[in-house]
Amino acid sequence: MKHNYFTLTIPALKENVGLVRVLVASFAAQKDLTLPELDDIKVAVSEAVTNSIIHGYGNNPGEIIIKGYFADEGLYIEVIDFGKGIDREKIREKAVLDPEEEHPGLGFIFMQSLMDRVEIIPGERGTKVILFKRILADRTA
Amino acid sequence: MKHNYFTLTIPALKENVGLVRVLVASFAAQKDLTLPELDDIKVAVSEAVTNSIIHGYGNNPGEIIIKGYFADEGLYIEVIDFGKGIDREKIREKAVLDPEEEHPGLGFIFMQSLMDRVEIIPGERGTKVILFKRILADRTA
Amino acid sequence: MEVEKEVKNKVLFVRISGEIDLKEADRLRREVDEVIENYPVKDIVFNLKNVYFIDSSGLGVILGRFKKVRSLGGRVYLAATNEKIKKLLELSGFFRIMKGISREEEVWEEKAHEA
Amino acid sequence: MEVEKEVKNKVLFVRISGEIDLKEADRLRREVDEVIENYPVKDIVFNLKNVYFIDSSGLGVILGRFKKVRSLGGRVYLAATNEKIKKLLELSGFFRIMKGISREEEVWEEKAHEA
Ligand SMILES: Nc1ncnc2c1ncn2[C@@H]1O[C@H](COP(=O)(O)OP(=O)(O)O)[C@@H](O)[C@H]1O
Ligand SMILES: Nc1ncnc2c1ncn2[C@@H]1O[C@H](COP(=O)(O)OP(=O)(O)O)[C@@H](O)[C@H]1O
Repeated sequence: MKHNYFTLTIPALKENVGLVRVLVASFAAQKDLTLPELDDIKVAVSEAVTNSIIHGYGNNPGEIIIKGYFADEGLYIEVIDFGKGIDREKIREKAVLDPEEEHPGLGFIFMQSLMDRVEIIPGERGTKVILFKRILADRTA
Repeated sequence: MKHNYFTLTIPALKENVGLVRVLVASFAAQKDLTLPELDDIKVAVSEAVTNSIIHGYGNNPGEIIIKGYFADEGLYIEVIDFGKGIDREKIREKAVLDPEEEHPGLGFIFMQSLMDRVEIIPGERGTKVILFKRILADRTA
Repeated sequence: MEVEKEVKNKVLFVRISGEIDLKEADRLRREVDEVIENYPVKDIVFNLKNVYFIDSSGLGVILGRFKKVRSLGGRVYLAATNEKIKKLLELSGFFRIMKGISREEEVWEEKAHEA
Repeated sequence: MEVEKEVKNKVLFVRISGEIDLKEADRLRREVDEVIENYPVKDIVFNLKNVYFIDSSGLGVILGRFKKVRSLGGRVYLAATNEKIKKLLELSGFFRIMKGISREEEVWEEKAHEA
């Protein structure tokens, strides 16, 4: 397969989380990933997009860009918003079992557990989260 | 539902025709369309993207942009390429039953039969095809 | 997402099917809270057997309901058999504070043990 | 797309399941032509009952095969029962030049009539 990629721009609306999941899953499925691997990717992407909507934009209007590409023997997914920006301190300081409100900090826990690498890049405005899932070499054909 | 839309950019690769179908179908499914209507949209979009790949770019590398949005009580899908451009004369001059090669001019016949409106806009470089499917007013809620 | 609710012996059974993400979380919360506020509910059983997608938005709703009933001495049971859902319940630490069961009926045995 | 081929009495049965779009069209063409070139084939039956998506790329392959066998006096039969596939075969005018059947076996009756 030639070098493939996509760039998707959507407004930060709740109903688009599912839309992104569907696109990312069919893009990822162009490579030979197992169903559990595809499920992991869907959850991780869902978390990143949900964060952009509720934290980045605080449920206010805004745009989210999702990019996908195959490189370094794996799949990269970038989720970019132009919202209020991320406060690194807030990540993981929350304890899962003593949740403050209904956002117990599970988002990054899931992203980190389900993907092979997660990078959080605070932008000049907003946030970029890069998710990477390795695709075993003998299955990239 | 708030005003929703998407913009997708992909390389002109055969394996992306299916990717676009999946995205457009889940986007359209945010409104209350029947399954046959969703099937019509999938075929029409498939035709437009296929044309960009084989005619617009002649199977050479290039980028395709697909936009979707709800307006005028219906769904708009735009398929844009920056390829060799369309020769309006070529459309429909071909007869279906005496096909030259294996492209018997079914693409625009399908788009026109399955959608409520099809516009072909030759660009400065490349082609834009706009597909419109009406969504019955009492089902847009 | 489809939600079915039933109260038996102060146990609220919440049977969910489909996807639970950000789009569905508000409705799930509202539907469950409405029952908790209007009926005598002590414990909750979330039946997730027909859920094929859940993320932290959906789990957040469950965790919020856990806190509500816990403050009144109640418990939350999670009926899940699907491996991918169980993996997330494991990762989130939910199985440390809520009891995993494989069939709804197990809740009665569990309660008998506790008593 | 999955393709199964069988030749019986000079009739090639091509049973396709899945999606036939641009990505799959080349392979379908190759698979059918390989049989046509290597076995005594007069007519072709395309069984599209398990096809859930087809567009002009897939139909183009069928039309090309039609032209091939027609030049040798052969015919093409289309076994399709799915309404959405039949709608496209109708729109494309295929049913005017190829014979629609609902079960593969009907091809023998059709041929008996012709004879
Ligand atoms: N896109 C974002 N923009 C701004 N802040 C973010 C973004 N993503 C995450 N955060 C911050 O990081 C924290 C942890 O996120 P996460 O692990 O997903 O847990 P939760 O969403 O449950 O709080 C959030 O509470 C928020 O403060
Ligand atoms: N995106 C495009 N760029 C350039 N030419 C195009 C494009 N789309 C269609 N065409 C022209 O219009 C003709 C008719 O297209 P279509 O009805 O889809 O039939 P077919 O693809 O079978 O030829 C094509 O043969 C081609 O010459």
